[in-house]
Amino acid sequence: QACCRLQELTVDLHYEKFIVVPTRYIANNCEGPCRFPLSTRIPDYSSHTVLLMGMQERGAPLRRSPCCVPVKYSDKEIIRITTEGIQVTMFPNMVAEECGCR
Amino acid sequence: QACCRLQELTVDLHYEKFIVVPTRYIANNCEGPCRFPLSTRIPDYSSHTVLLMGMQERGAPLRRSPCCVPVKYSDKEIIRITTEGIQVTMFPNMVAEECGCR
Amino acid sequence: LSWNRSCIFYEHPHNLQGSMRHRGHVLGGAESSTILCNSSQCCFGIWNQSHGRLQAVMQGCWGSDRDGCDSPACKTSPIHTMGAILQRCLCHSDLCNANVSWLG
Amino acid sequence: LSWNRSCIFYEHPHNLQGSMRHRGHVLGGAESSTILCNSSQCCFGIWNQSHGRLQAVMQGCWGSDRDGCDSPACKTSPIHTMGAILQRCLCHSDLCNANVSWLG
Repeated sequence: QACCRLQELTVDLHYEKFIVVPTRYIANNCEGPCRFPLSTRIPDYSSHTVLLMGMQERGAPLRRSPCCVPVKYSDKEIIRITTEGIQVTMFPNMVAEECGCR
Repeated sequence: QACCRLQELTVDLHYEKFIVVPTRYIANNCEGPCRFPLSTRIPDYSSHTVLLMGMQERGAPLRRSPCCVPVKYSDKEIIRITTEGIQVTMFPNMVAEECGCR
Repeated sequence: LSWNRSCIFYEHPHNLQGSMRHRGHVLGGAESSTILCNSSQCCFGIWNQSHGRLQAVMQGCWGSDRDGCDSPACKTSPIHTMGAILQRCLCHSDLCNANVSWLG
Repeated sequence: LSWNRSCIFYEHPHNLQGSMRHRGHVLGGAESSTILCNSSQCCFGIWNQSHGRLQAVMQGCWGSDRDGCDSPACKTSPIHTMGAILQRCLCHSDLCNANVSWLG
Protein backbone atom coordinates (compact mmCIF):
# COMPACT_ATOMS: atom_id res chain seq x y z
CA GLN A 1 0.00 0.00 0.00
CA ALA A 2 1.24 3.47 -0.84
CA CYS A 3 2.13 6.02 1.80
CA CYS A 4 0.31 9.11 3.01
CA ARG A 5 -0.52 11.26 -0.02
CA LEU A 6 -3.03 13.67 -1.54
CA GLN A 7 -5.99 12.04 -3.27
CA GLU A 8 -8.76 13.70 -5.22
CA LEU A 9 -12.07 13.86 -3.36
CA THR A 10 -15.20 15.66 -4.52
CA VAL A 11 -17.48 17.07 -1.83
CA ASP A 12 -21.19 17.49 -2.52
CA LEU A 13 -22.36 20.86 -1.22
CA HIS A 14 -26.09 20.30 -1.91
CA TYR A 15 -26.43 19.47 1.78
CA GLU A 16 -24.85 22.71 2.92
CA LYS A 17 -27.81 24.98 3.48
CA PHE A 18 -25.95 28.27 3.14
CA ILE A 19 -23.70 27.66 0.12
CA VAL A 20 -25.47 28.72 -3.08
CA VAL A 21 -22.63 28.22 -5.58
CA PRO A 22 -20.93 25.85 -6.20
CA THR A 23 -22.93 22.73 -5.44
CA ARG A 24 -19.82 20.56 -5.45
CA TYR A 25 -16.07 21.02 -5.58
CA ILE A 26 -12.82 19.12 -5.39
CA ALA A 27 -11.74 19.30 -1.75
CA ASN A 28 -9.19 16.42 -1.83
CA ASN A 29 -8.23 14.29 1.13
CA CYS A 30 -5.02 12.91 2.63
CA GLU A 31 -4.88 9.13 2.64
CA GLY A 32 -2.44 6.35 3.34
CA PRO A 33 -0.35 4.98 6.18
CA CYS A 34 2.43 6.83 8.02
CA ARG A 35 5.47 4.57 8.05
CA PHE A 36 9.26 4.77 8.19
CA PRO A 37 11.26 6.04 6.48
CA LEU A 38 9.24 9.25 6.35
CA SER A 39 12.01 11.31 4.85
CA THR A 40 12.00 9.52 1.51
CA ARG A 41 8.24 9.23 1.30
CA ILE A 42 6.52 12.26 2.75
CA PRO A 43 7.88 15.78 2.46
CA ASP A 44 6.10 17.11 5.52
CA TYR A 45 6.63 15.58 8.94
CA SER A 46 7.78 16.85 12.30
CA SER A 47 10.34 15.74 14.89
CA HIS A 48 7.35 14.96 17.09
CA THR A 49 5.99 12.53 14.49
CA VAL A 50 9.37 10.85 14.04
CA LEU A 51 9.70 10.32 17.81
CA LEU A 52 6.15 8.93 18.10
CA MET A 53 6.87 6.50 15.28
CA GLY A 54 10.11 5.49 17.00
CA MET A 55 8.11 4.65 20.13
CA GLN A 56 5.72 2.53 18.09
CA GLU A 57 8.56 0.68 16.43
CA ARG A 58 9.98 -0.23 19.84
CA GLY A 59 6.59 -1.63 20.83
CA ALA A 60 5.57 1.22 23.14
CA PRO A 61 1.81 1.65 22.79
CA LEU A 62 0.48 5.00 21.59
CA ARG A 63 -3.09 6.03 22.31
CA ARG A 64 -3.01 7.95 19.01
CA SER A 65 -0.81 6.83 16.12
CA PRO A 66 0.60 9.31 13.61
CA CYS A 67 -2.05 10.15 11.08
CA CYS A 68 -1.99 11.34 7.45
CA VAL A 69 -3.62 14.79 7.41
CA PRO A 70 -3.67 17.99 5.35
CA VAL A 71 -0.84 20.31 6.37
CA LYS A 72 -1.61 22.98 3.78
CA TYR A 73 -4.96 24.18 2.54
CA SER A 74 -6.11 26.65 -0.08
CA ASP A 75 -9.11 28.95 0.05
CA LYS A 76 -12.11 28.81 -2.23
CA GLU A 77 -14.46 31.51 -3.47
CA ILE A 78 -18.07 30.70 -2.77
CA ILE A 79 -21.39 32.49 -2.94
CA ARG A 80 -23.40 31.98 0.19
CA ILE A 81 -26.62 33.23 1.69
CA THR A 82 -26.59 35.03 5.01
CA THR A 83 -29.18 36.97 6.97
CA GLU A 84 -27.89 40.04 5.12
CA GLY A 85 -28.49 38.53 1.67
CA ILE A 86 -26.21 36.99 -0.93
CA GLN A 87 -22.48 37.23 -0.26
CA VAL A 88 -19.40 36.52 -2.37
CA THR A 89 -16.66 35.37 -0.01
CA MET A 90 -13.33 33.54 0.12
CA PHE A 91 -13.78 30.58 2.44
CA PRO A 92 -10.52 29.60 4.14
CA ASN A 93 -9.08 26.06 4.32
CA MET A 94 -11.47 24.53 1.81
CA VAL A 95 -9.07 22.47 -0.30
CA ALA A 96 -6.35 20.12 1.00
CA GLU A 97 -3.18 20.93 -0.95
CA GLU A 98 -0.42 19.05 0.88
CA CYS A 99 -0.35 16.11 3.25
CA GLY A 100 1.89 15.13 6.11
CA CYS A 101 2.15 12.70 9.02
CA ARG A 102 1.25 14.35 12.32
CA GLN B 1 -15.37 9.44 25.66
CA ALA B 2 -13.89 12.90 25.58
CA CYS B 3 -13.09 14.71 22.36
CA CYS B 4 -9.80 15.40 20.63
CA ARG B 5 -7.48 17.07 23.14
CA LEU B 6 -3.88 17.42 24.31
CA GLN B 7 -2.63 14.69 26.62
CA GLU B 8 0.69 14.45 28.39
CA LEU B 9 3.08 11.93 26.85
CA THR B 10 6.70 11.39 27.85
CA VAL B 11 9.09 10.26 25.13
CA ASP B 12 12.19 8.24 26.05
CA LEU B 13 15.19 9.54 24.13
CA HIS B 14 17.63 6.82 25.27
CA TYR B 15 16.99 5.15 21.91
CA GLU B 16 17.89 8.25 19.94
CA LYS B 17 21.55 7.74 19.14
CA PHE B 18 22.39 11.39 18.55
CA ILE B 19 20.60 13.15 21.41
CA VAL B 20 22.89 13.46 24.44
CA VAL B 21 20.66 15.59 26.71
CA PRO B 22 17.87 15.18 27.70
CA THR B 23 17.20 11.45 27.86
CA ARG B 24 13.47 11.98 28.09
CA TYR B 25 11.02 14.85 27.75
CA ILE B 26 7.32 15.63 27.68
CA ALA B 27 6.33 15.64 24.02
CA ASN B 28 2.53 15.32 24.51
CA ASN B 29 0.13 13.80 22.05
CA CYS B 30 -3.29 14.61 20.61
CA GLU B 31 -5.91 12.02 21.44
CA GLY B 32 -9.64 11.51 21.19
CA PRO B 33 -12.36 11.33 18.57
CA CYS B 34 -13.33 14.08 16.11
CA ARG B 35 -17.09 14.52 16.36
CA PHE B 36 -19.75 17.16 15.82
CA PRO B 37 -20.21 19.80 17.01
CA LEU B 38 -16.58 20.74 16.58
CA SER B 39 -17.12 24.41 17.33
CA THR B 40 -18.00 23.90 20.96
CA ARG B 41 -15.40 21.22 21.57
CA ILE B 42 -12.23 21.87 19.63
CA PRO B 43 -10.85 25.32 18.98
CA ASP B 44 -8.91 24.35 15.87
CA TYR B 45 -10.63 22.85 12.86
CA SER B 46 -10.95 23.79 9.21
CA SER B 47 -13.80 24.14 6.73
CA HIS B 48 -12.32 21.07 5.03
CA THR B 49 -12.72 19.02 8.21
CA VAL B 50 -16.29 20.20 8.74
CA LEU B 51 -17.22 19.19 5.20
CA LEU B 52 -15.56 15.75 5.53
CA MET B 53 -17.46 15.16 8.75
CA GLY B 54 -20.68 16.23 7.04
CA MET B 55 -20.04 13.57 4.37
CA GLN B 56 -19.52 10.93 7.04
CA GLU B 57 -22.71 11.91 8.82
CA ARG B 58 -24.66 11.43 5.60
CA GLY B 59 -23.19 7.95 5.27
CA ALA B 60 -20.74 8.75 2.46
CA PRO B 61 -17.64 6.63 3.05
CA LEU B 62 -14.31 8.39 3.54
CA ARG B 63 -11.05 6.58 2.92
CA ARG B 64 -9.54 8.74 5.70
CA SER B 65 -11.65 10.07 8.54
CA PRO B 66 -10.82 13.35 10.28
CA CYS B 67 -8.09 12.74 12.78
CA CYS B 68 -7.00 14.43 16.03
CA VAL B 69 -3.49 15.80 15.43
CA PRO B 70 -1.13 18.50 16.69
CA VAL B 71 -1.76 21.80 14.94
CA LYS B 72 0.81 23.76 16.91
CA TYR B 73 4.21 22.64 18.14
CA SER B 74 6.93 24.23 20.21
CA ASP B 75 10.67 23.83 19.83
CA LYS B 76 12.99 22.24 22.35
CA GLU B 77 16.62 22.89 23.14
CA ILE B 78 18.70 19.72 23.00
CA ILE B 79 22.36 18.82 23.07
CA ARG B 80 23.25 16.39 20.33
CA ILE B 81 26.34 14.80 18.91
CA THR B 82 27.23 15.32 15.27
CA THR B 83 30.28 14.52 13.16
CA GLU B 84 31.52 17.99 14.14
CA GLY B 85 31.25 17.32 17.88
CA ILE B 86 28.76 18.36 20.54
CA GLN B 87 26.10 20.85 19.49
CA VAL B 88 23.52 22.89 21.41
CA THR B 89 20.54 23.34 19.13
CA MET B 90 16.85 24.25 19.11
CA PHE B 91 15.01 21.31 17.56
CA PRO B 92 11.80 22.40 15.84
CA ASN B 93 8.37 20.83 16.36
CA MET B 94 9.32 18.71 19.36
CA VAL B 95 6.35 19.34 21.66
CA ALA B 96 2.67 19.19 20.68
CA GLU B 97 1.04 22.32 22.09
CA GLU B 98 -2.43 22.43 20.49
CA CYS B 99 -4.66 19.85 18.88
CA GLY B 100 -7.20 20.01 16.11
CA CYS B 101 -9.29 17.81 13.84
CA ARG B 102 -7.82 17.63 10.34
CA LEU C 1 -10.24 37.74 -26.43
CA SER C 2 -12.10 35.61 -28.96
CA TRP C 3 -11.23 32.39 -27.05
CA ASN C 4 -12.72 33.57 -23.79
CA ARG C 5 -16.03 32.27 -22.57
CA SER C 6 -18.81 34.88 -22.70
CA CYS C 7 -21.37 34.88 -19.92
CA ILE C 8 -24.25 37.15 -19.00
CA PHE C 9 -23.19 39.51 -16.20
CA TYR C 10 -25.74 40.81 -13.75
CA GLU C 11 -25.62 41.69 -10.09
CA HIS C 12 -28.80 42.68 -8.31
CA PRO C 13 -28.37 46.09 -6.70
CA HIS C 14 -29.78 45.06 -3.32
CA ASN C 15 -28.89 42.49 -0.65
CA LEU C 16 -25.60 41.65 -2.33
CA GLN C 17 -22.22 41.76 -0.60
CA GLY C 18 -19.17 41.45 -2.80
CA SER C 19 -19.03 40.96 -6.56
CA MET C 20 -17.92 38.41 -9.14
CA ARG C 21 -16.82 41.17 -11.50
CA HIS C 22 -13.12 40.29 -10.90
CA ARG C 23 -13.59 36.97 -12.72
CA GLY C 24 -13.70 38.61 -16.14
CA HIS C 25 -13.91 41.70 -18.28
CA VAL C 26 -17.38 43.28 -18.36
CA LEU C 27 -18.46 44.63 -21.76
CA GLY C 28 -20.89 47.57 -21.82
CA GLY C 29 -22.43 49.40 -18.92
CA ALA C 30 -26.08 48.41 -19.08
CA GLU C 31 -27.79 46.76 -16.14
CA SER C 32 -27.35 43.36 -17.77
CA SER C 33 -24.17 42.97 -19.81
CA THR C 34 -21.75 40.41 -21.16
CA ILE C 35 -18.56 39.35 -19.33
CA LEU C 36 -15.52 37.66 -20.88
CA CYS C 37 -14.17 35.18 -18.35
CA ASN C 38 -10.50 35.41 -17.47
CA SER C 39 -9.86 32.15 -15.66
CA SER C 40 -12.42 29.58 -16.67
CA GLN C 41 -14.93 28.46 -19.29
CA CYS C 42 -17.79 28.40 -16.80
CA CYS C 43 -20.82 30.67 -16.35
CA PHE C 44 -23.08 30.74 -13.30
CA GLY C 45 -26.50 32.09 -12.51
CA ILE C 46 -28.56 32.53 -9.35
CA TRP C 47 -32.28 33.31 -9.41
CA ASN C 48 -34.84 34.01 -6.75
CA GLN C 49 -37.95 31.86 -7.25
CA SER C 50 -41.18 33.36 -5.96
CA HIS C 51 -44.79 32.79 -6.97
CA GLY C 52 -43.65 30.76 -9.96
CA ARG C 53 -41.45 33.56 -11.30
CA LEU C 54 -37.65 33.72 -11.46
CA GLN C 55 -35.81 36.94 -10.78
CA ALA C 56 -32.08 37.10 -11.50
CA VAL C 57 -29.87 37.77 -8.46
CA MET C 58 -26.39 37.18 -9.91
CA GLN C 59 -25.01 36.08 -13.25
CA GLY C 60 -21.38 35.96 -14.33
CA CYS C 61 -18.22 33.93 -14.73
CA TRP C 62 -17.51 31.19 -12.23
CA GLY C 63 -13.80 31.02 -11.30
CA SER C 64 -13.24 27.29 -11.77
CA ASP C 65 -14.10 24.69 -14.41
CA ARG C 66 -13.90 21.89 -11.84
CA ASP C 67 -16.90 22.69 -9.66
CA GLY C 68 -19.47 20.63 -11.53
CA CYS C 69 -19.65 22.83 -14.64
CA ASP C 70 -20.51 19.74 -16.72
CA SER C 71 -23.53 20.86 -18.70
CA PRO C 72 -23.56 23.25 -21.68
CA ALA C 73 -27.06 24.34 -20.57
CA CYS C 74 -28.21 25.99 -17.34
CA LYS C 75 -29.93 23.20 -15.43
CA THR C 76 -30.69 24.56 -12.01
CA SER C 77 -30.99 22.96 -8.62
CA PRO C 78 -33.01 24.62 -5.87
CA ILE C 79 -31.84 25.67 -2.43
CA HIS C 80 -34.47 26.33 0.23
CA THR C 81 -33.01 28.62 2.83
CA MET C 82 -33.73 31.74 4.83
CA GLY C 83 -37.38 31.57 3.79
CA ALA C 84 -36.54 31.82 0.09
CA ILE C 85 -36.05 29.45 -2.81
CA LEU C 86 -32.97 30.13 -4.92
CA GLN C 87 -32.23 28.37 -8.21
CA ARG C 88 -28.59 28.14 -9.31
CA CYS C 89 -26.63 26.63 -12.16
CA LEU C 90 -23.18 26.37 -13.66
CA CYS C 91 -22.85 25.86 -17.43
CA HIS C 92 -20.13 25.94 -20.05
CA SER C 93 -21.38 27.44 -23.31
CA ASP C 94 -21.45 31.09 -24.37
CA LEU C 95 -24.24 33.05 -22.65
CA CYS C 96 -25.66 29.78 -21.28
CA ASN C 97 -26.51 31.60 -18.05
CA ALA C 98 -28.91 34.03 -19.75
CA ASN C 99 -31.90 31.88 -18.89
CA VAL C 100 -32.73 28.73 -17.01
CA SER C 101 -33.06 25.93 -19.59
CA TRP C 102 -34.18 23.28 -17.11
CA LEU C 103 -35.67 24.10 -13.72
CA GLY C 104 -34.64 21.85 -10.85
CA LEU D 1 19.60 35.42 43.49
CA SER D 2 19.77 33.32 46.65
CA TRP D 3 16.83 31.17 45.50
CA ASN D 4 18.42 30.22 42.20
CA ARG D 5 19.90 26.81 41.61
CA SER D 6 23.71 26.87 41.42
CA CYS D 7 25.38 24.51 38.97
CA ILE D 8 28.93 23.99 37.81
CA PHE D 9 29.47 25.71 34.48
CA TYR D 10 32.04 24.37 32.04
CA GLU D 11 32.22 24.21 28.27
CA HIS D 12 35.09 22.38 26.63
CA PRO D 13 36.91 24.72 24.26
CA HIS D 14 36.98 22.25 21.35
CA ASN D 15 34.38 20.41 19.28
CA LEU D 16 31.53 22.40 20.79
CA GLN D 17 28.96 24.32 18.77
CA GLY D 18 26.68 26.64 20.68
CA SER D 19 26.57 27.25 24.40
CA MET D 20 24.28 26.77 27.39
CA ARG D 21 25.48 30.03 28.95
CA HIS D 22 22.11 31.72 28.22
CA ARG D 23 20.40 29.45 30.77
CA GLY D 24 21.85 31.35 33.72
CA HIS D 25 24.23 33.91 35.12
CA VAL D 26 27.86 32.77 35.16
CA LEU D 27 29.85 33.80 38.25
CA GLY D 28 33.61 34.29 37.86
CA GLY D 29 35.68 33.86 34.75
CA ALA D 30 37.76 30.79 35.46
CA GLU D 31 37.68 27.80 33.15
CA SER D 32 35.24 26.05 35.47
CA SER D 33 32.81 28.38 37.24
CA THR D 34 29.42 28.48 38.91
CA ILE D 35 26.22 29.40 37.11
CA LEU D 36 22.97 30.59 38.71
CA CYS D 37 20.10 29.13 36.69
CA ASN D 38 17.47 31.54 35.43
CA SER D 39 14.67 29.22 34.36
CA SER D 40 14.94 25.91 36.20
CA GLN D 41 16.27 24.06 39.23
CA CYS D 42 18.14 21.54 37.09
CA CYS D 43 21.88 21.04 36.43
CA PHE D 44 23.32 18.87 33.68
CA GLY D 45 26.70 17.36 32.92
CA ILE D 46 28.24 15.59 29.94
CA TRP D 47 31.54 13.68 30.18
CA ASN D 48 33.67 11.84 27.67
CA GLN D 49 34.57 8.39 28.95
CA SER D 50 37.83 7.00 27.64
CA HIS D 51 40.24 4.40 29.10
CA GLY D 52 38.27 4.44 32.35
CA ARG D 53 38.63 8.20 32.80
CA LEU D 54 35.94 10.87 32.56
CA GLN D 55 36.67 14.21 31.00
CA ALA D 56 34.07 16.97 31.30
CA VAL D 57 32.61 18.21 28.02
CA MET D 58 29.77 20.46 29.20
CA GLN D 59 28.29 21.38 32.58
CA GLY D 60 25.63 23.95 33.30
CA CYS D 61 21.96 24.71 33.86
CA TRP D 62 19.41 22.65 31.99
CA GLY D 63 16.49 24.78 30.78
CA SER D 64 13.63 22.60 32.05
CA ASP D 65 12.75 20.79 35.27
CA ARG D 66 10.51 18.37 33.40
CA ASP D 67 13.08 16.41 31.38
CA GLY D 68 13.79 13.68 33.91
CA CYS D 69 15.63 15.83 36.46
CA ASP D 70 14.40 13.57 39.24
CA SER D 71 17.54 12.81 41.20
CA PRO D 72 19.41 15.17 43.53
CA ALA D 73 22.64 13.37 42.54
CA CYS D 74 24.31 13.04 39.15
CA LYS D 75 23.56 9.46 38.09
CA THR D 76 24.74 9.12 34.54
CA SER D 77 23.59 7.01 31.64
CA PRO D 78 25.97 6.18 28.80
CA ILE D 79 25.51 6.93 25.12
CA HIS D 80 27.68 5.03 22.64
CA THR D 81 27.87 7.01 19.46
CA MET D 82 30.33 8.27 16.84
CA GLY D 83 33.02 5.96 18.25
CA ALA D 84 32.87 7.57 21.70
CA ILE D 85 31.19 6.90 25.03
CA LEU D 86 29.53 9.91 26.62
CA GLN D 87 28.09 9.91 30.13
CA ARG D 88 25.34 12.42 30.91
CA CYS D 89 23.12 13.32 33.84
CA LEU D 90 20.52 15.79 35.02
CA CYS D 91 20.25 16.51 38.77
CA HIS D 92 18.52 19.00 41.03
CA SER D 93 20.72 20.00 43.96
CA ASP D 94 23.28 22.78 44.14
CA LEU D 95 26.50 21.93 42.30
CA CYS D 96 25.28 18.34 41.86
CA ASN D 97 26.83 18.32 38.39
CA ALA D 98 30.36 18.84 39.71
CA ASN D 99 31.08 15.13 39.64
CA VAL D 100 29.44 11.89 38.63
CA SER D 101 28.05 10.29 41.77
CA TRP D 102 26.90 7.09 40.10
CA LEU D 103 28.26 5.89 36.76
CA GLY D 104 25.78 4.27 34.40
